Amino acid sequence: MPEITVREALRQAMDEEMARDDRVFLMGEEVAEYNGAYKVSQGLWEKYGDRRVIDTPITEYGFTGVGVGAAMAGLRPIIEWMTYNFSAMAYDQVLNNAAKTLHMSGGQINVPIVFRGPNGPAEFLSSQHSQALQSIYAHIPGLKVVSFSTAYDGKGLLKTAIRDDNPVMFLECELMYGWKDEVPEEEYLIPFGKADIKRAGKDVTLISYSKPVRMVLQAAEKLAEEGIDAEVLDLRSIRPLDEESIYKSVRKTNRCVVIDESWPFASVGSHVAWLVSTNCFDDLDAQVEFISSEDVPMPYNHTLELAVQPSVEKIVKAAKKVLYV
Amino acid sequence: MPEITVREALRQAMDEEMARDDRVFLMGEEVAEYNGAYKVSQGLWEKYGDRRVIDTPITEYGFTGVGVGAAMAGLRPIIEWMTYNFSAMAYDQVLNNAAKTLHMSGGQINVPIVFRGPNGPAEFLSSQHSQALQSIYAHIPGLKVVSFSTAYDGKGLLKTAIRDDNPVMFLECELMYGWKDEVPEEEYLIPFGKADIKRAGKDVTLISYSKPVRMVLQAAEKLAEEGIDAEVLDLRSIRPLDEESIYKSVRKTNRCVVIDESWPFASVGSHVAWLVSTNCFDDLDAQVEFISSEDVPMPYNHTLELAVQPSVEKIVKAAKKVLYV
Amino acid sequence: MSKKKKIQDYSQDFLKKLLDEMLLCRRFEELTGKKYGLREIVGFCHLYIGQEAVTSGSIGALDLSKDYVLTGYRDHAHALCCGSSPNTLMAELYGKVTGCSRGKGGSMHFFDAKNHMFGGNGIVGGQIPVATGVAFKIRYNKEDGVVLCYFGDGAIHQGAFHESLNLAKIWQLPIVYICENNQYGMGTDYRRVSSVHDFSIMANSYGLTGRRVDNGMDVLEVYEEVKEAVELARKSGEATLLDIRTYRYKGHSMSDPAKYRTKEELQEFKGKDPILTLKSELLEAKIITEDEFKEMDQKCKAVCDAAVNFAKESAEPGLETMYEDILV
Amino acid sequence: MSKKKKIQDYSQDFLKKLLDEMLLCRRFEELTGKKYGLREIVGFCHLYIGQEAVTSGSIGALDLSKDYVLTGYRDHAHALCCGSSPNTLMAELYGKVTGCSRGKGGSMHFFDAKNHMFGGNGIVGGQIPVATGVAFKIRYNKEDGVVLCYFGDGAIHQGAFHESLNLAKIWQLPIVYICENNQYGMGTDYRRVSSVHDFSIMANSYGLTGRRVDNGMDVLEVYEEVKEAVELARKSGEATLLDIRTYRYKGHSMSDPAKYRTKEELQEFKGKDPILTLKSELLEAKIITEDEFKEMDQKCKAVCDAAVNFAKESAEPGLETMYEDILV
Ligand SMILES: Cc1ncc(C[n+]2csc(CCOP(=O)(O)OP(=O)(O)O)c2C)c(N)n1
Ligand SMILES: Cc1ncc(C[n+]2csc(CCOP(=O)(O)OP(=O)(O)O)c2C)c(N)n1
Ligand SMILES: [Mg+2]
Ligand SMILES: [Mg+2]
Repeated sequence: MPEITVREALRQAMDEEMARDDRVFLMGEEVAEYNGAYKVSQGLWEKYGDRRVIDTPITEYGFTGVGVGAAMAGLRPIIEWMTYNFSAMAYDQVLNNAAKTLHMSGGQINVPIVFRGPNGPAEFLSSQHSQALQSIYAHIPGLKVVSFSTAYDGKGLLKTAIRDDNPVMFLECELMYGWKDEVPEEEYLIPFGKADIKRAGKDVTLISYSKPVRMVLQAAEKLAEEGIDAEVLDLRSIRPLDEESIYKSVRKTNRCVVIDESWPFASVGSHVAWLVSTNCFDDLDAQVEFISSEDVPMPYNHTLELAVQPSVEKIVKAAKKVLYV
Repeated sequence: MPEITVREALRQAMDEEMARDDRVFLMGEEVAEYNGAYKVSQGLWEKYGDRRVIDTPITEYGFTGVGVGAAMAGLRPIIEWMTYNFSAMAYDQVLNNAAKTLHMSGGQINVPIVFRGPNGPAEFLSSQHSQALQSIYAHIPGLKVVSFSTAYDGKGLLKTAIRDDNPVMFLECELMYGWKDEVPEEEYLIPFGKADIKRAGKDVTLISYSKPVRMVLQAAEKLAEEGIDAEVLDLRSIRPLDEESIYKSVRKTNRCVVIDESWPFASVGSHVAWLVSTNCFDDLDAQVEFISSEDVPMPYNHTLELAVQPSVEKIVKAAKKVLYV
Repeated sequence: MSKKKKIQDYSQDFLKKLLDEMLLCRRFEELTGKKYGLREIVGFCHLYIGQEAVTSGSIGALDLSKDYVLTGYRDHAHALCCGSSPNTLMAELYGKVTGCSRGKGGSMHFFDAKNHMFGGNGIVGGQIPVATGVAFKIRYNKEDGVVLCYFGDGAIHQGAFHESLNLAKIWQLPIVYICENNQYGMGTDYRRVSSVHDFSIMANSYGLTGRRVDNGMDVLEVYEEVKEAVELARKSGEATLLDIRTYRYKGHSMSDPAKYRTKEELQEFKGKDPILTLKSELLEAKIITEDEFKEMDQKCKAVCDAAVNFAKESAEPGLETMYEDILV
Repeated sequence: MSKKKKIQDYSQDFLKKLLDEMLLCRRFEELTGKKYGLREIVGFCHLYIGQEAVTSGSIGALDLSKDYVLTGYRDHAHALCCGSSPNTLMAELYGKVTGCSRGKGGSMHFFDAKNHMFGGNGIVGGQIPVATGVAFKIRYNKEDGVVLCYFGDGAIHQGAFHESLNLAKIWQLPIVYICENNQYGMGTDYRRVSSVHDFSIMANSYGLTGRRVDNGMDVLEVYEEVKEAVELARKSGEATLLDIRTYRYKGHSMSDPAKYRTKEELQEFKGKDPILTLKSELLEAKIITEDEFKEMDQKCKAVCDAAVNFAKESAEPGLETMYEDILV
């Protein structure tokens, strides 16, 4: 199987879905002529032209709302936010229109739209440009929220997102665009609501999603050197959440650490940690540990920037804590 | 002590602070000539005039940003959002400017501002107008987030908020404006970061904040009829959170139910439930239960609307569950 | 300058339809107000009484087999003019499962997808980009339709308006932006919060045509202005901004005593009542008789009474519907 | 029509200060670019090279004891012109604790409260209401100051712009909105995303004066236009919108090869270089000599080299500072 980058995998997903369905189009800042700020849409404008790959002015509120309206009327927009940081400008459109139109119309009008773009810290970007904002979207009923940690998953999940009849928040990461792994040439889809065991183990369950999964796998290797056999669960989709797989794993290992690069308070991570705590109450041999980013805006200085985020060391330490070693 | 309404208590707080400090002003839609959509600012425009009580056009993003700029330059704005639902238009200004300017400027420029308005469901307003949005604000470092459940607390906390040198999200509730309780005539302040035991008890800790506290107290009375002695903890400030008082109570009762009228996922409530679960792991005799609103947009139909929200019955049932009765 | 033609130049059926429709809107809302007073209808409820010429005149210029309507929360007349059944609308106000939005939306969220009425939005200004997106779909699919996007004099200051008009221009979207300038945003006289008092000039910032329609109380004035704008949009994909002057007789919502305006002002506009204006024109031109008008009115009232009966007799949504209509 | 006076009508000190300041900005950023290439400076870094006439000409019209400056992420020159120490700015780029923002902000978040430079904002358009709020404070306190609010040709489409200008008008706020129209928003030619190509006409929507400044490469043209606007704001609290035509020689940020524009276009603007233009005017008017210019340049370079040394020798922020500057 060919190894391709996450960037290429996402591009393929969009390309294939655009070829398959004329209603699918891509809209956002610099997605067309510039080939995307992070080159995820490379070549799509050349292939599909102005009608289907559309550069916008810098008006997140406006073009997000345009996407919602187009979706209500039967198109299937992919809206790229240059980064999720800028989606804060459009939060109202997601909260009050994308997520609620089906409900407010009593089921008459659905909103098949994908919002995508890099989310979470990259490097050296300071506090306005380094935010993992999934929690403020995962909070909202009426949305689906999806992440991935490999090119393979990214492609399969993005295709599913584009075919989904609901609004989907699709979370990418700038630092992952260059990551590579095997992606088959044949078409495949990955269903939402299925977590993936990225490493099987029996001693402790490490739950994560998105970019941190790679770091969690490294931590698992470190733990293996010390004879600790960690299971690494990649949630992939956050809404819907695969609670069954989570509990199954924890009921096997009886120990759990959740790792999330967002801020801790009212986060996806603390929510999952809570779900495990309450639903596996009788199975847990230790409290659930939770590694998030520190509860601070991101500093520019790189030493601080790294210290703020989850790390292999922090994960190893937390795993040992729940194993009482 | 005179009994006054929450509405009057909040008005008094603003009035006293405006009288005390010329830098304090109130800005928002209909706050001046109309005396406030919910009449919280009744009489303030007449007393303080156009300079200090300011009607805005319907431009939440713009006047929220104006508030931030004015605060950066040394004023102490109170920004009223007609309801928190509309604050979604201004989310970027709160996230990226109010909460981050102190950090981005390396401590040079602080932002002493209060954002206030009704939050959470009222009645019959359907899904865009009935949202409890505290979780998307509590997620953000750099903010303080405060709620109250009595006129007494509301007044004391709002005065503290206005004197605070940081951005404070102050959460009110439309249905509470008419509630009454005793408020002294003498000046008092209530510090942030202190939860309040609204009912002492020994069998189970019921943790809540904002409007649901009254319902939780009713549930505690119901439980008392059955011989169960519940302690009711009103968090009041969410950021900073009084973890000490929470754990102290749970370590006494060994049982805990958290009640929050927001959606469940990645919420203040599930975060608190997680904190209790992990920090009181060895003290808990049962899993922590969490009563939130259902994970759905709010329907207009009143029967459904009530069924969506926490209720005395749901709280009683959860308390009994953690008591295994 | 009035674009209105002589009354004889319109088809009689068309004129009668306009009158009938405005009457239906008026009676529907009067009854709504009455039932609200009895607490049979609840929540935020924004009546359109007085503004009927705007919806009837503008939607009268559409072909709803291909055109679309989107508006804010003051949406009863828009749905009625799109042809929604009074029964399902009234049932929605009563929160019944037979309501257009299954009792989930209430007054602010009337939707009728089949009749191309796409809501019913509660966030001031929020519908402007959404409507622009519906126009985007029309252009994308090379269809022939046009979108009417309604918003208030209060909403025009939202950034959403500015962003949308720019997008409509650069992408040549077939849409007409209709500012229903009833002169108050809640309790605020638009002159208190607006830099300019003729919003039509704002179109210049987007290279679009803007027109002020001074007598938005006259349904035929509105019709001609909107027709011209709709034709332009249909033909060339060029948007228009219309600042239509109108007036709401009632308060902003049911809880507003409307103390911020004078009785004289209200009387002045009631003197230009859209229904009475058209009625007297039709009487004068002998297109209808007083008796025919009465009959028309009786029929409208009967339709509304029947709608209330339908609503009252309809079932409440079952508890299980709480989890429906959230995801497809 | 040029408002620029004859060169002899300006004070020599003032002219030299402008030249010196533009040179300092240029050398500072050239060195920044070099150090970026060596990965000593990292992150998003947006150079201002080519646009120096805009900051020097505009901030040259201010009295920073009472006036204020707010801008976006392309903020190096703004801070330098406000009088921030090159040492602390360079240290900020190096992420050091001696940086103006203690190493927390980096290139996009220069702040210098004492010199009334209020950032340094990374969200396109986000600073426009904030700057409007600083002007609100001036009016509230009945002070005499004026705010300069800078943003790009890309930012003008954000709703934030529209909302802010309306507020500035209805509240009579002393502010000058300066669109630094360098003709590209990232890779997008402004004409591709703009309904109108002369943004100054947008002021009409808010009853404000707008002016286009065609030669924004000429520091004295900019100075005169901004001075007039500042005086108007100071005197009458009336805001102005200026669309100042300028050009950035480098890509949008360090990672942008700027393939979306022609070499010829770049050359054309380099031919109007603000520093060379003023230099040759001063040479011609015998206000400076070639040697004096060289000396000035050497001094600017030395200041920038010293700033790099200062930055390199400064300490990194300690880990404990992570929890500082979050709440007061
Ligand atoms: C974003 C937002 N802000 C505030 C409100 C509260 N609100 C509802 S209607 C209204 C007034 C709108 O006035 P206008 O646009 O003139 O429309 P009209 O009611 O006159 O039809 C306000 C402030 C809201 N619903 N949404
Ligand atoms: C709200 C928001 N959207 C997108 C971006 C990404 N971005 C940064 S700069 C830029 C282009 C801005 O162009 P312009 O306003 O012309 O300013 P210039 O860079 O030319 O000075 C974009 C799209 C951002 N920082 N903020
Ligand atoms: Mg109005
Ligand atoms: Mg530009």
